[in-house]
Amino acid sequence: MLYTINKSPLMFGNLKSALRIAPEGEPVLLYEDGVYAAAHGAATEALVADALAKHPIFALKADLEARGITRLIDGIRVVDYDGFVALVEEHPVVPWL
Amino acid sequence: MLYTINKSPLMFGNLKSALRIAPEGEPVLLYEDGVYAAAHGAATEALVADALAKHPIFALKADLEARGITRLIDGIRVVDYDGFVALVEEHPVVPWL
Amino acid sequence: MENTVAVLMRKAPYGSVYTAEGLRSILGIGVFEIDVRVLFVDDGVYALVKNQDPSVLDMKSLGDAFPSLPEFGVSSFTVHAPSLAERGLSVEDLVIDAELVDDAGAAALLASAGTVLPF
Amino acid sequence: MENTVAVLMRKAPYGSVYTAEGLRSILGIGVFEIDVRVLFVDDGVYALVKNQDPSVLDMKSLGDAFPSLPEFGVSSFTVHAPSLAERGLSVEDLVIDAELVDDAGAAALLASAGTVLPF
Amino acid sequence: MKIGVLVLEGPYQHQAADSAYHFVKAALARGHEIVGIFLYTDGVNNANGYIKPPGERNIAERYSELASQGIDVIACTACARFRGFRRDMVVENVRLGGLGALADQLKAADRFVTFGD
Amino acid sequence: MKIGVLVLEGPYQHQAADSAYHFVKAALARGHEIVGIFLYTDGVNNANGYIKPPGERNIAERYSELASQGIDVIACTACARFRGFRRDMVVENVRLGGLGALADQLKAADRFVTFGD
Repeated sequence: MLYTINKSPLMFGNLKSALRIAPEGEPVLLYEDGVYAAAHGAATEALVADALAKHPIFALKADLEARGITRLIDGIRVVDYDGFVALVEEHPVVPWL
Repeated sequence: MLYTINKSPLMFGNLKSALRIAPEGEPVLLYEDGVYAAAHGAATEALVADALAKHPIFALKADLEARGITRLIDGIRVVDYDGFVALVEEHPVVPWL
Repeated sequence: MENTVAVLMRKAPYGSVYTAEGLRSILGIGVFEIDVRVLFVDDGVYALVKNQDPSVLDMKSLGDAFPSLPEFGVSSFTVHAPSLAERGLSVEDLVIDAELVDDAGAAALLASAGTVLPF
Repeated sequence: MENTVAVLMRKAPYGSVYTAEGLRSILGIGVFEIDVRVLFVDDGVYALVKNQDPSVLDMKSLGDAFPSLPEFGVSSFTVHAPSLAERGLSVEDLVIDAELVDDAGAAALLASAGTVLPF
Repeated sequence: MKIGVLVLEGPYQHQAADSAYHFVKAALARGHEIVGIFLYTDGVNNANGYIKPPGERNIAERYSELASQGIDVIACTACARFRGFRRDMVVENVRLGGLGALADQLKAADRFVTFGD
Repeated sequence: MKIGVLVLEGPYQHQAADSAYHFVKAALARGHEIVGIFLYTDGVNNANGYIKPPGERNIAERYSELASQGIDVIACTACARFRGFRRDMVVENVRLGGLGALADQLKAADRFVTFGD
């Protein structure tokens, strides 16, 4: 299953909650305000770095660019909308709204 | 200033963020989903108990009743809408949406 | 397609419409030959708390509605136990008999349904 | 009445309309003899980050708009320093020169304005 | 006291419009003057006269009722355009207005309260 | 693949309607079939044909454009009634429908994606 997160990790518990439930190996997609979790240097970086040891984590390019997020945590994979669709082809979606 | 909180404390950082900034002695009003912070036994009880040492904390009766919250943390003061207005008479409002 | 849908309830009732619409969608799609399994996680467990009374807000009690769902063919209710515990709640506080699951159990339910409708 | 209003920006841009409407309200009320002071707290500081480019989403850059506000008579920009630090950001990352405040400074700004408009 | 109220969310999706209504009723009962209710962003949709909720509270009627008591209830013109909310849809007693009206309410109010998400 | 899409938020207030639109465009470009777009709760407002955003993207036109390409775009009838969204306001090519239509889309889809808040 592809767990999708669209909320900022510093003000919302969505990312933490999804990571608790998503089994090891399942991919996570950050989009909309969720892409702030991909930013290097934020207080949630350790949470995301730990998660990267267990999950492939993707961040949506359009949302990163919109928000001026240029320095990403190592290991985050950037995908465009075409890549978002490719992930959906491979996995049913669990929107963690 | 009356700091008003309308978000559940377990999934949103609003309460924690407001408590960081609200100076000692300033009142806090929990309403809408914010009233879950007044519930006894939740994981955020310690945060609220600490805050009660510094702030008068009020919870809106209509919202408590709607949600079936019957056991409150000691020290929480229940107000109805009339009491909400009375608080606004005494303090300008900082809505921490 | 197996026509199984997991309705994932993660939000608190009354503050927003999602719990009410999740409930309405459970009824609405359940009558159309879809096997609906309802999973309560995070603030979603608050939907099941006893003694909800939003009459003073001129709203209808959502807690009253869940026990009647089996009459409409929906009887799979699962609660994420850690979410319940974090809120100081136990199964005795809930309006229905729900199955408790841990993190892995919640994930397994979502995966077995294949289609997830989040509210 | 002193006609001073603190616009409190606490939400991230683009995911929702609040930052954009906060900005529009700053301009909209600022021209009507209101002394507008803008305070950025929590995810609100993201509104000021450099290099925002939402053109691929067919939206306008909010970051580009803030530096032009002084032309419209609004020049009081204050950033809650702990919010900035938690996001790994410093004043060099921002599109405007903002005054930094701590928790007490943020509270004092809100109290001195007396009227708070939250976005 | 003179109290101004801002509503940032639309009907039924969030509790904001309900909370603002109950707050205003209580404020009136305590003898306060409501200098205005400004419906902003999705809040404009609370003034949609075509709202017909089967068996539930009618939020547009409630704002119309407040306006009929002399409260200036104003829905943001620009927000309305973004949301397809036309002048002919506005519920009785409510009017459209710009941010100048919000500025006037802010200046007139001793207290200003915002309801949103 | 057959993909179904659900939208839970209205235009401009949240990014959901934009994200869903860009996702659907990308899915079509990859050769997928969109079995339907269901506009639910505030999502119905994305199909309001009176939306006239000065100088900005027109979200209703975008959904109308997707519908004109043969995608079944359906706005929830009951939600529309709660929001004052009348049949005569529905943008071209979009229609109102009940939860049975959502059930059909859920059954027809190999993948189902929800965009909301």
